[in-house]
Amino acid sequence: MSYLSYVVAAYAVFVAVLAWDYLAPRLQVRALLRAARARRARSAPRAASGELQR
Amino acid sequence: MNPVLRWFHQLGSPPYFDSFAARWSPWLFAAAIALLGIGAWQGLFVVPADYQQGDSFRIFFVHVPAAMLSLMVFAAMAAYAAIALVWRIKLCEILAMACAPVGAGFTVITLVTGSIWGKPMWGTWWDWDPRLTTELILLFLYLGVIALYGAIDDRRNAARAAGFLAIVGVVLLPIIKYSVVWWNSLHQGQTISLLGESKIDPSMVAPFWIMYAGMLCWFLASLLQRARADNLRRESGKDWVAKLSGGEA
Amino acid sequence: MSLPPHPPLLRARDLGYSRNDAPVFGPLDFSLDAGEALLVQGGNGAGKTTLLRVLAGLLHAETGTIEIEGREPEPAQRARAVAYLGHLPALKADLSARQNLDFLCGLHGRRPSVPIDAAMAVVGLAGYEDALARQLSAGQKKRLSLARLWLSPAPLWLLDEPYANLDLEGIELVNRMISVHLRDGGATLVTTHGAYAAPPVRTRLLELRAAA
Amino acid sequence: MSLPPHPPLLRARDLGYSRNDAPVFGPLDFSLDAGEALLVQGGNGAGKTTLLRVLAGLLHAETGTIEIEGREPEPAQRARAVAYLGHLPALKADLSARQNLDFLCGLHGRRPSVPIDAAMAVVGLAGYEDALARQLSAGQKKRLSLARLWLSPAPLWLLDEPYANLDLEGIELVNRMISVHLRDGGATLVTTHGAYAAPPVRTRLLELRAAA
Amino acid sequence: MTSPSLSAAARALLLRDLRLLWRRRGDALQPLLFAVLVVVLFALALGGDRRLLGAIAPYAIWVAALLAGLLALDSLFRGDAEDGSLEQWLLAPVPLAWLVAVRVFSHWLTTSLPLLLAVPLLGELLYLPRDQLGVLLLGLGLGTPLLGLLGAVVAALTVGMKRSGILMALLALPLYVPVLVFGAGGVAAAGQGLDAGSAWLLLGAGLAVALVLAPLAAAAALRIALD
Amino acid sequence: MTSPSLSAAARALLLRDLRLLWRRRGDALQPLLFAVLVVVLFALALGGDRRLLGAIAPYAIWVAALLAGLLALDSLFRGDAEDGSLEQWLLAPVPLAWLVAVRVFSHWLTTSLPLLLAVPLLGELLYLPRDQLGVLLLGLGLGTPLLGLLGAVVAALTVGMKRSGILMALLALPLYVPVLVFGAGGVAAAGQGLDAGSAWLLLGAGLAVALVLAPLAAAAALRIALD
Ligand code: HEM
Ligand SMILES: Nc1ncnc2c1ncn2[C@@H]1O[C@H](COP(=O)(O)OP(=O)(O)OP(=O)(O)O)[C@@H](O)[C@H]1O
Ligand SMILES: Nc1ncnc2c1ncn2[C@@H]1O[C@H](COP(=O)(O)OP(=O)(O)OP(=O)(O)O)[C@@H](O)[C@H]1O
Ligand SMILES: [Mg+2]
Ligand SMILES: [Mg+2]
Repeated sequence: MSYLSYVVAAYAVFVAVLAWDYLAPRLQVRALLRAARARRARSAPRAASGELQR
Repeated sequence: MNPVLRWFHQLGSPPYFDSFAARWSPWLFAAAIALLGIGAWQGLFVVPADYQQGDSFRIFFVHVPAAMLSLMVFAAMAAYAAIALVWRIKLCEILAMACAPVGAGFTVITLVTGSIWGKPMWGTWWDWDPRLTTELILLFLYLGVIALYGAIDDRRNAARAAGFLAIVGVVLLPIIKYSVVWWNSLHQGQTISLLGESKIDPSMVAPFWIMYAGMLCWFLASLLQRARADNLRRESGKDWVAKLSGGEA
Repeated sequence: MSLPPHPPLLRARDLGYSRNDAPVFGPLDFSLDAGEALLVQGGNGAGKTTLLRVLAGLLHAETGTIEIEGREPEPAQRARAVAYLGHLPALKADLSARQNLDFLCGLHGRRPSVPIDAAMAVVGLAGYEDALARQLSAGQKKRLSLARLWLSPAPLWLLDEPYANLDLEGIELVNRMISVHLRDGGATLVTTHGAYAAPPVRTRLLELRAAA
Repeated sequence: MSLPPHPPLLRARDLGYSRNDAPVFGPLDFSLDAGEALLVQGGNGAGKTTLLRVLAGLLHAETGTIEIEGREPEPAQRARAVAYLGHLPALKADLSARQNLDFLCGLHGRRPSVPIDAAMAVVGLAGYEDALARQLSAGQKKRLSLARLWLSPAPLWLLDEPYANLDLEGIELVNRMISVHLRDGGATLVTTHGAYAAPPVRTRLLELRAAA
Repeated sequence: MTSPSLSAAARALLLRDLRLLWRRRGDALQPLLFAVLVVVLFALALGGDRRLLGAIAPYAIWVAALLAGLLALDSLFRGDAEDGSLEQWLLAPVPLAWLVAVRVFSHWLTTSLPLLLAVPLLGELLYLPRDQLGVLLLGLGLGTPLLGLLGAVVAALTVGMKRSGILMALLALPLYVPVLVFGAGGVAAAGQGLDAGSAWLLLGAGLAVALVLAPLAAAAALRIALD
Repeated sequence: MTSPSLSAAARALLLRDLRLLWRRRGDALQPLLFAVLVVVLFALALGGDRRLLGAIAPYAIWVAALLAGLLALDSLFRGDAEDGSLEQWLLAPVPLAWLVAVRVFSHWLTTSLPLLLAVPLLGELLYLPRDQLGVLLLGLGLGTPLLGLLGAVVAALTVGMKRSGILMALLALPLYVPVLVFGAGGVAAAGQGLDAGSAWLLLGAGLAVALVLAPLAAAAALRIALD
């Protein structure tokens, strides 16, 4: 009986989970830094509106 | 001040921790990948086939270290959480919560590789056996901690509530560990031991411990990386984050 | 007999509401023209909230009729004519301030002339666009509801204690919003206890007294 | 050095609170003697509610200490000294007004000198003893909470926007209650926006400003 | 355009629900996790008796899906009622039934669909015979939207009450019973090699009718409940 | 006396809960009715196969009781949190753990006790062998208070959130599993004529420990959740 497919499947699962574990927080960090940059760009002073207009 | 204490104190400052984690986690990942590569190569190609289980026992080298880590990470999470609850140290809250997804990952690996191994050995993917069941419950606990942490919006309160749950959940660890001893079980009994004589073939011992060390490094590396992400999220309004984002753009 | 050229925006005839057969407010007759404000006053428990909910169509009047622009309205017509600000803010705690307005405008339609961010600036929430609604204080939530009102195309505003929880500057803001709205041909009902300054506009008064 | 004969009823040193690491109110220092009222003023979102919750012990201060009668209190001591009136009324909708007061007095203790029905008469709810709490209007609920306060034996009242939703007569009532309470040796913190008349008693002022 | 069209209102509502979902991603998995837990509980209570488990597997999965749907029902209108959004729906210039239909759809998408995707795993855990998986999935695919639509009527009726969890379950279950009987009956018939077509036809017909009538009924019930 | 004694506070709380119960009599029966419906659903789904039903009867009843308890858990602190009563508990001069213990007791009295009384009926519906009824009742009598106490910790942790229904289920079930395993295991052992004493001993010991620790843990969790 060949066990090859079982062994390959087990190691593949192992690699897949580790890959997720590596990538997920990296993507989070990237997104957070991007958001911080966007916020900094946005926080330029705004013109205060005086009289109500619509 | 004691230099170790001072270093620990410094580590508690968010910007310092960020740079610390950013510096060290790549090295730890590199070490982990190297160790895991060597261990897997030895386990897959160097060690001779088992006389009983044939080649299927090569799953052993991922299954058992991952199972051991799934328990250890939970213990670490509870320890960090206890420190965080008692002394209100923010870094420990972050570290405790960073443990949860990593530990859940190892638990998934344990469950899936175990199932895959079970098919040829026991003739079934799954059985409601004490060890398997308790390990599944461990996964649910990990998910519960993650969900609870996500469900409360004040990050500190969320960490304290989820950490509390982790501490309550520690009761499960000895039950998983000794389930094979207390109940009669389909699953293998204790075979590996750190100090005494292990009951496995000597040729398997070295790759096993290499894999174990590799996974340990992986855990530390991933812990730092996840803690860094959480740290950044908590501090996202701060100046240093804005500076950092500008610098890395 | 010829119809008057401009029927009043809102007219209540003989309007009464009872809860479990006990009258909450007696039969009322009043009308409201474009450009007018109606101040609904009365002590605690006089029935102000109940009256506004009846006018909005959330409760069914026991007796009498409500006319909008001279006709008894279909629900959809009434919806187009009325904007209601009640005790509950209708905000999703987990969405940001801007996303909340997005949704409410999708539901009620909006004035094409006013961008959402401009409305937020008007009510003094500039800079809070991305804050989650749950993170706003009591007064900030009220201001967000005011922004929704500002975006709404409905001519008739029904405001239940719009001043509660607002600071002095906020009270001033409500008064300015009402003035502009009336100048543009709208009308509004405002419930108040009389503890606050009323808006400086053409105002009628409706005294409610707890039905015995 | 000898201790002062009467330590203040409440003293905050260096008190600060942060949410998600952003300061809500800065380090504050103030003290409050028996017979005094402290008016906490500030615009929407300045942190008034948060301050009161910290003082009541519902939130944990980030920095600084709180002393009551000269000592940092145990939770049970603090509970005996403090009565808190927040945005939420703590009323069970399905119990009658009197049953609600019954329970709250069982929980917090009460002044033996005041019968429950007398307290309800004081706040103008005579006749509503058997009405269910869900049937009360916004202002009537507020009055019921005031009756609980009136029954409480605690010397220190923490009142978060006690005037909101009350009519003119109700505002007057709150001021009278505060005057009597202070005359009897109590003290109180009141948050307000400055739109209402403050109570005619010895008053200090604490301005809060939204932390940048 | 000042007054919104049907499609604009639907788009706004769907967008809002998806944003809320994204904000609380974990919630989307919770009905699924609950179903998994019910299945696990069953397996545990039966102590791993394989034969028995395999025999009751399709029924246990149906019951689990039904209970998960029942629990999720509370979130269909409850949140919107508590924060006053529902008042604004009633005051919107689009028909309430249309908003209800859109809401039921987005609710199905975010609560039942993940569960359907996980049915193969649940089957494995309960030793479901492999050849029954297809029929089970077909039945659930027709049944869960039907359950959602029927549930919407009940959820609408109870929306005015606080803490209605169990009352809602009580009102909904009688409506759910026919769906369960045909769904489980279809699987049973297929398991015995009989023709299950009529069960699926009935479920399909029920779904078609409910698609038209349930939003109208739920809208009427909402108006009554909020009066 | 101005400051209340422990017993005065407990009496006030119990009285309040009983009054509320009386005001909404129907609610007391709802967990029971829910359990009945789960049992009926099961009987329906299995199409009245007597042999199969009798075999799974005690387990189905355990699962039904557990799910009913889980659903009722939401009402343990939720109502008090939403209307601000819980804030007042925290500000009361009696220990929070004591109030929690009293509340758990009154909750058990009003939700689990009716269910226990109805177990004979449920057993009949599922063709439970008569001789297993005694052990089943014993197990449930020890198990339901334990479930309530464990559930209180989880309910306390999730009290700060809106709509926590399913999250609570997810958190509570891992804690419930041991109770279920020993409870159902005891019945199974008795059914096979073995000695079930050790299962009952373990449940009893768990109950004793939980009686002391769970209110303390729940009080700590409440403080964390409301912070
Ligand atoms: C889904 C199925 C399985 C699960 C959840 C599972 C889980 C576990 C756990 C939790 C451990 C404990 C690690 C520790 O003591 O720290 C473990 C160890 C072990 N497992 Fe599994 N396992 C599964 C299937 C299998 C199968 C099929 C085999 C082999 C035929 C196997 C062989 C082993 C061995 C040899 C150990 C090491 C025992 C020791 O030295 O303590 N497992 N497993
Ligand atoms: N759901 C209800 N069931 C029975 N009676 C009610 C209900 N809601 C309000 N009431 C009663 O109806 C009367 C009018 O209530 P309403 O809320 O309209 O008063 P209000 O004028 O808005 O008072 P406030 O200024 O205090 O808000 C009150 O006496 C109140 O007790
Ligand atoms: N749960 C929360 N999470 C995050 N931020 C919050 C939360 N609650 C309040 N805030 C923020 O904290 C600040 C202070 O809020 P607080 O409720 O104390 O204000 P306040 O002075 O009572 O205002 P108001 O007069 O409007 O009631 C506000 O800017 C508000 O946006
Ligand atoms: Mg009112
Ligand atoms: Mg406030």
